[in-house]
Amino acid sequence: MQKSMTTEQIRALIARGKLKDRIFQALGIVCLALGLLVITLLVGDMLIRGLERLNLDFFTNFASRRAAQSGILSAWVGTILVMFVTALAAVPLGVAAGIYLEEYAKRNWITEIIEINITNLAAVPSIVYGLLALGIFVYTFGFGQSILSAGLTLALLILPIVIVSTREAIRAIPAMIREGSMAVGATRWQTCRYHIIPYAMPGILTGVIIGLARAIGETAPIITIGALTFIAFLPPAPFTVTGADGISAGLFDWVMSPFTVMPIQIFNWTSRPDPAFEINAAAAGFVLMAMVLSMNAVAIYLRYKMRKNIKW
Amino acid sequence: MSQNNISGLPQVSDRLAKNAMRHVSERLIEFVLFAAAAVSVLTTVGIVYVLVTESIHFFQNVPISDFLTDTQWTPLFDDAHYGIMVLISGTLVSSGVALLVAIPMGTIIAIYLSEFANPKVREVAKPVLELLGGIPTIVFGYFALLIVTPLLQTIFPELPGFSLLSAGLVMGIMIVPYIASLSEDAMRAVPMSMREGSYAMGATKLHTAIHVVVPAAVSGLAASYILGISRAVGETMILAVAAGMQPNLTWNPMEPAATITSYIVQVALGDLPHGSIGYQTIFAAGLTLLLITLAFNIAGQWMRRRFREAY
Amino acid sequence: MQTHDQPTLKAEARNFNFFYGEAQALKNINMPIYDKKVTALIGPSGCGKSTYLRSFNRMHDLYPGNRYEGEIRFFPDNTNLLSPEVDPIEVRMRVGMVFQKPNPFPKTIFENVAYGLRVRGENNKRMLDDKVEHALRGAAIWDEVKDRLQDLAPNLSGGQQQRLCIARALATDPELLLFDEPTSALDPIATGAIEELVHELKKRVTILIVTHNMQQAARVSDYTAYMYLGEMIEFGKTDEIFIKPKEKRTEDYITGRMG
Amino acid sequence: MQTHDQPTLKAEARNFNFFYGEAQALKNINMPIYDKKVTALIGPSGCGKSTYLRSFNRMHDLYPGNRYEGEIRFFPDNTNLLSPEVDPIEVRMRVGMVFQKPNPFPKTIFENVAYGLRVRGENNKRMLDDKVEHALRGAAIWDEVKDRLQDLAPNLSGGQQQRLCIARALATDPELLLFDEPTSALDPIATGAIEELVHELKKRVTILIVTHNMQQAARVSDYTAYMYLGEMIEFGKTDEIFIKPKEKRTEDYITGRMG
Amino acid sequence: MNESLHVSSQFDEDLSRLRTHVLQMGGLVETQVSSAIDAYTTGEVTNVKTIVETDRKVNELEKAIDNDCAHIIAMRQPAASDLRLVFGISKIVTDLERTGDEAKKIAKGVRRIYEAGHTPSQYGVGVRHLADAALNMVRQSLDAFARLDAGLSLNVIRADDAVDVEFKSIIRQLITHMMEDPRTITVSMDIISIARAIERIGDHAKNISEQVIFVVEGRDIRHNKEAIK
Amino acid sequence: MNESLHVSSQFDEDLSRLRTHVLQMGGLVETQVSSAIDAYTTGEVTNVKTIVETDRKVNELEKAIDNDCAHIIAMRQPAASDLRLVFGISKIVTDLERTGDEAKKIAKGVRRIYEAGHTPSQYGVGVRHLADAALNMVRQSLDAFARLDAGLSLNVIRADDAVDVEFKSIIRQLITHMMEDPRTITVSMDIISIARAIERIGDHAKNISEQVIFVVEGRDIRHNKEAIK
Amino acid sequence: AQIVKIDGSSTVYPITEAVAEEFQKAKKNSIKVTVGISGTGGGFKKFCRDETDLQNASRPITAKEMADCKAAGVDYVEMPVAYDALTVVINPKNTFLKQATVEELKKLWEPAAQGTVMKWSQVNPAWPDAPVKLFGAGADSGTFEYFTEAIVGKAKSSRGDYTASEDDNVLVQGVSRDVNAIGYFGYAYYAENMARLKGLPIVNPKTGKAVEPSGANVENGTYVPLSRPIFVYVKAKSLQKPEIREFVEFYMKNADKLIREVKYVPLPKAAYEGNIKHAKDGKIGTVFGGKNEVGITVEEIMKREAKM
Repeated sequence: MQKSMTTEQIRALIARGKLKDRIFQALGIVCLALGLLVITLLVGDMLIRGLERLNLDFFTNFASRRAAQSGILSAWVGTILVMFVTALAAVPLGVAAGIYLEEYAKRNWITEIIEINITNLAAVPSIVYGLLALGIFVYTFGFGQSILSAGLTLALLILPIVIVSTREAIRAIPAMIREGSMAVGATRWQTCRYHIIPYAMPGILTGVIIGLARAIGETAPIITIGALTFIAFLPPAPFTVTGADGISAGLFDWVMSPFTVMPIQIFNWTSRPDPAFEINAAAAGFVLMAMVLSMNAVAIYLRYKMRKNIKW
Repeated sequence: MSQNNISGLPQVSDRLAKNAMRHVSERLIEFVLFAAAAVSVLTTVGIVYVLVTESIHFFQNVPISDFLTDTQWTPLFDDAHYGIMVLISGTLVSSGVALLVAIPMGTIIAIYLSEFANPKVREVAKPVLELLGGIPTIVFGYFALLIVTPLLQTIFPELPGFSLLSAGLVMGIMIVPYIASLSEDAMRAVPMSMREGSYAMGATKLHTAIHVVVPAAVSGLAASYILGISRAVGETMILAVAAGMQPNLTWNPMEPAATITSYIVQVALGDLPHGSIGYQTIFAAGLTLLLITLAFNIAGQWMRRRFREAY
Repeated sequence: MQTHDQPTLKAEARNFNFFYGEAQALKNINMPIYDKKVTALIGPSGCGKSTYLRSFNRMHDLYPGNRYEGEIRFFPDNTNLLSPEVDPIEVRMRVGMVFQKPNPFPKTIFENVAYGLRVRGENNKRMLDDKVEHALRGAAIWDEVKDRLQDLAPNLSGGQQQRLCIARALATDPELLLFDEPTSALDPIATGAIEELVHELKKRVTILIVTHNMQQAARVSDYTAYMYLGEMIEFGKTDEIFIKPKEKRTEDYITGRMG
Repeated sequence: MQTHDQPTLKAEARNFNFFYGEAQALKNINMPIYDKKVTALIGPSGCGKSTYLRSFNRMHDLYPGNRYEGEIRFFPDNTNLLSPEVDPIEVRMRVGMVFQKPNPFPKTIFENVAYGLRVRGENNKRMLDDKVEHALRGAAIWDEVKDRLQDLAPNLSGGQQQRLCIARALATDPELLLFDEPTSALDPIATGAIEELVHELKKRVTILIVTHNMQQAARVSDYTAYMYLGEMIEFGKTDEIFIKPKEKRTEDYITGRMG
Repeated sequence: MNESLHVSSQFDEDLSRLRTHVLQMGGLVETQVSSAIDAYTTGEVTNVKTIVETDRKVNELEKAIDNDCAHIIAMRQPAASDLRLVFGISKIVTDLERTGDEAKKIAKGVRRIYEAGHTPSQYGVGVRHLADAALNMVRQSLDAFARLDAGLSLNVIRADDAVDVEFKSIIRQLITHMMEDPRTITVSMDIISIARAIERIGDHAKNISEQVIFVVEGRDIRHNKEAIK
Repeated sequence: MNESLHVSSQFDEDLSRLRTHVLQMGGLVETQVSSAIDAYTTGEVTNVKTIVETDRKVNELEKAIDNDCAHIIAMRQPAASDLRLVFGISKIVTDLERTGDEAKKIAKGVRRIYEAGHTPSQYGVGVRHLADAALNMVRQSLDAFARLDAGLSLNVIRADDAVDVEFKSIIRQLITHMMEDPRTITVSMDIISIARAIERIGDHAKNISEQVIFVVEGRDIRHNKEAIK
Repeated sequence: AQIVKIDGSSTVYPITEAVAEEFQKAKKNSIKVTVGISGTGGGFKKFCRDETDLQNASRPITAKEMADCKAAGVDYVEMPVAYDALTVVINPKNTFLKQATVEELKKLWEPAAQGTVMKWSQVNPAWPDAPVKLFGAGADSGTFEYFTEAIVGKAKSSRGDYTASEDDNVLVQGVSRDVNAIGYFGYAYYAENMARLKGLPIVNPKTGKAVEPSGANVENGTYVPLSRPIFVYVKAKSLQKPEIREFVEFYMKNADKLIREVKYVPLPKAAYEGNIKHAKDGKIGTVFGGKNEVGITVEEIMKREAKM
């Protein structure tokens, strides 16, 4: 080749190649900047518009028909409680399912069905989950428009994410770790308990948090279960006396309580006739973004922290 | 366990025979784990059950042929038409616009981050970009309506206030992080040795990226595109806000139109009497949506199997 | 060079066959394993030597579709390790294994070694301390790690990791120790240390080792078996295999005449 | 045994130093590379032999924080490969490399070999066909793949993949070919084939090979350099290094006396 | 023996070159021996010079072959038959070289005898026969090596006993001669040393044959009368 | 030479056992030679029996050592000094064994002489001196091997020339003797063969020393007069 | 805990929400009130399943819903609570539209107009030859149903090629940005966005006078046919619970003030008193017989109820 090409030709070729490199790099930066610009625009816009509402009262007030007095107390509490239920349901289920599929399942048609099913579930639009939840949780199980219904709905929604990330985390564990454990006489479950689960934890946690971060902003399925609701109270805390009847709440009464969550509150405010509510919506949007951001940050931190301790 | 036996000569039965207790408990654990895995199947069964039972009622009243061939979608009007193609066209056009934005942009960003960018830039840019995915889509909807549409109108004065184009564009922006992030993961999973092999041949970064890294990561890219597609097809709020909700059989992104999801949410919020055919349409539409995403997903799985990574 | 006293049997494969699904991977293998000796399995890739090795601790039971036929007798109790009545977990408690790549758990050095004991329900701190130290000494790594037992095992060097894995296997006093190409991921110096250790270990335990480095088999083993396409072509004392093998196929392999 | 005619220089390291950030990885290396000869680099893990090898095609330029000092002269044009004026891409077009693990691109066999030619802008089908066949023949794999040039390269066996990678490097007629432990991922039989190929290749091209298998260095090379802790301890004809090395450190390494 | 090819063609080349060199050396030595015997009969003193010159070549070949053996061991880690071949060759060359030395001694003895105006055939009639037997042993041992023929080797080993017996009878005969006619002592002494050299050549041929058996069968039959029966 | 330990202690053990065996064999051979010389002087015929019996041990050791050498090459792939040591030893044992054979020949000759009622010292006065010189060469060559001392080896090699010269003069002297007194021919012949054996012992000692130099320095100085100057 | 569960129409929601907020404040949160937005239809579904206590409705209960309630044994008290006025809005920059008649609107919105009536001039030659941009309520909303019935003359009979949204703010955005736009939605949205929109006076078919959309005009009954009453339905069984009774009383007593606050048009005082009385008397059932009626006045309703 070098016989047929002079050094000058080769150098010209290289120069052309490097120019293309630079052009592409510029293109990449532009695209990235565009994406970042949109974020900055959105977040900045929400922050600027919502800034006047971002005070302590905003967090401690219930929703009100008066924009200026309206707060997100019931919304953020509801969001946290719903997320709690979601995590509580999705994590054990998802992790257990992931472990089953990676560690126990035999290659047969049942496993095949479960696997195809999970990949398909991951692609099912969230609004369809809403329809499911309406039929199953709200009516068939009679949970009503409760924290439980919403939590379980979102749990089902993120279940594929948790399962997939669990499986990926498990798959990243070298087979030889598993064999190493079995070779000293551990049972399958001992291997899972002492090794697979702990080592997959960073991956699982990351997946869970990413799932929760997705769930936290979901509006459509919660609307479908009928939770677009004015709520100006908090779910009963366990063992506190609520209401006039003097009966104290049970440990789990709150799960059956009506609730509202952040995206619903935002949706509610954006559809108000009074434009003043748009400020509230912007402020709440910013708070929601901050929640998502901090969850992502926690995920990144956890991943970093726990990966540091695990290597092979 | 057999501590006591070590001194004496071990009996065969003691030392090697099956431990019944352990056997049973292991089986029990396996069953519990299996049950957890089965939940996902139950979910699907539930979804299909809910959608199909309601849809059956619907199709008792509306012939499937009408459903598939009618060119109007006015189930709630006095003169009701049930042409799902209207909603499908809106869904596909908006998704198409979104993907035309998201796939090139996401892929370019992924290549840039994985092959060109300084690691520090990548460390910062990726999580921030992923934040885009965390923005409630209703916010995106207003972004499309209030910012993008007027912007577009300066370029295309013909553009109406609501259009698939602006909703699709914003939806594309929203999907970019998913595609960029997953594609970047897939590209970074390509072993360094593969890149070194290319560089060692005298290839430039771009040549290496396009001719080696991308083909090597193709199944990961396909997966990210599929996820992007299902996100686009399933996206609700942006379209509900910005696309105009006008059941309009059109393939022109410059027009307003309704999509399956926006129709469902519209009905879910509405005053429609339950048990009516109108009410059942949302289940028929939901079923259609499910089938569409299923089709894409199966295509994606086929593609992934076809181009499995082999490094 | 080798001591040629008459050895006693520790295990013996009798008409042993192994199937991956429909495919027969091992064909009618008969072979003794002598007590407190090192037996090496050699042969080209895919000859079934690892498959054979992994039958001794029923590792194949972990994956579906595998099937054993025939017997692997284990002495002195003369149990057939492959019998369905025999619990693979119990087998693995008596037959330790060291893998191709060092595979320490991402835990502390101490916990790595203690793992096998904990799996058996041993939690007495004093007992664990004793056994861990003993195992680490046995694996000739005690001096290097005694002051850092709480460090994470993956921070050790490759050679140290592999010795740690040996200690882990030793901690439960196995009667037979399987080595599956234990040095293929190590550099020559670490390899030398492991080979040296194998030589020490045979005072305590019977060793079966797969290696695709023929010279390694020559260096460490008392007996060598040459396998090819799932068959045991020749078994004999290592010096005989390497200086005057009986079978032409063995000779061809040993002298580098296969291609 | 070796032919001892006076060789000509193909390259030469002169007072070569290499730094990873602050850490000096290679210290003042002076070494000739003779034309159409095989030169082996041996030494314990971490001695810097791979680092040295990868300096010849400026592979270190791909990662930030690396720094060269001194020269690597390339003949007959007497260019300093490390000079900032010299484009690393141009260096890599003249210096081919084969890696530790076979790393075929996920493309067809044909496209793998044609890759370097395409990088140079060659798109003439006839020309590509010719050169690809020639390279595949040169890498002794033509007969095995000639009927399946459109198959995906990753479907080949490990040994075939490595020979394909050699063909890929050969296709662009490099003047110097670097091998970075090319057989460490292969079984003995594939290894033998690669070693045989190296022996054939030196008729066409100068070869620099890193190996951590000393015997391999003995088998394939004309010259051997022993490196230790970033220094070049001894360079000489391979037979001399292996039968009577001058330096005690070389002797200790060669005879397995380092621990 | 193993005739398959090695994966490494260079190894094959090395080994075949080694064997060629040994055969070449064997050929030279055989020539030396037969020339020396011819000279003994014919008195061709020019042959003697050639024999001495050939010895230098033989010496060089010995060193080269030993060098090659060491190289093969260092570079190719031979095992089994390859190892036995290399190892056996390193022993065989020593014996070959010494056979050459003995041939040189014969030649020198012959030269002394002829230069002193004698004809050796006058004195030791059996020497010629002994020499033919020994030469035959050398030839056969080299043949056995070339063909790696253990059976032929055994023949050579067995033949050595006859040579030894014959040698002793020649010595006795010569001693008688000397005692009968002390003037022949000088010549007889030369003839004796020639006969002794011939006997030694037989010994070396036997040694070579023993090594061939080791190469072929891996058995070391030296100092083992049982093994050759 | 390299005194560091190998990573593989077994290799160290193998090598040190090998060297011990060689030294042990050397000790036996040295005893054989000195006993034979003693017998020559004193006529102790019992010694002769011991020498012949010792030879069997020496032969066994030769085979064992060769066996070990082959094992080390097959099992441990020695290189550099290790390789030279093993390779050299395989050559050295051949010479040692043959030295033992020569000692046996001496002993048998001595027995014949004494059994015939002669005292060898009557005839060959120089033989004793020659024998001491040769014995010294054997001792020194073994010393040189034990200490891997190339300098000492060179001394041995140089000493061989003197032994050769002395041997020739002894032969001449004995021939004269025989011619003067043909009755002494039988005894002289035995003495000549003893002297020749001694001369050969010197040759073997020289060969051993050449191998020691190869082991230590990697130089092959055989057939090279220049190298020993 | 004591919870008052309310669900239903998004139109009635602002009123009920305001009541709920004040009620909880007055009760110091000892009684909890939830107000959902499931739409009138969705709300009735729950109401007739015996899941909610009160139902917000922007239209009277339908026959199907009556049957469902009956099947579930749910009895209810019907209470009109306010007027909702639909407002037809145009862009403030629109200079040619001063008023419109029902006929003109019908021409613009009837199904036959779909795809044909695309320009203003096609409706009224006096209007310019500019394209019409239509915005309206989603097809499943009570607003849509009401508008079509009032203008086109047949419920749910409308052209389909207009931008429909459940979120009225979206419509506000649409109309406020397009000079050729015309749209309709609830009065409250207009009231809050008067700066960006212009309310189109509608010619009263009876008087022939153009009447502006305003609280006063609704209240005095001249803004026809686009004003209508909206309702809450209270479950009879729930009325036995003191907290529900308290809530209903609180609702009716504070309705006037709170309804004005959220920009709806309150009913005459008597109507609220009537509602309280009906609650006490347990007057169950509907006065509409399962179908909607356009242009019905509160007086008419009260008259009918008195007859029950």
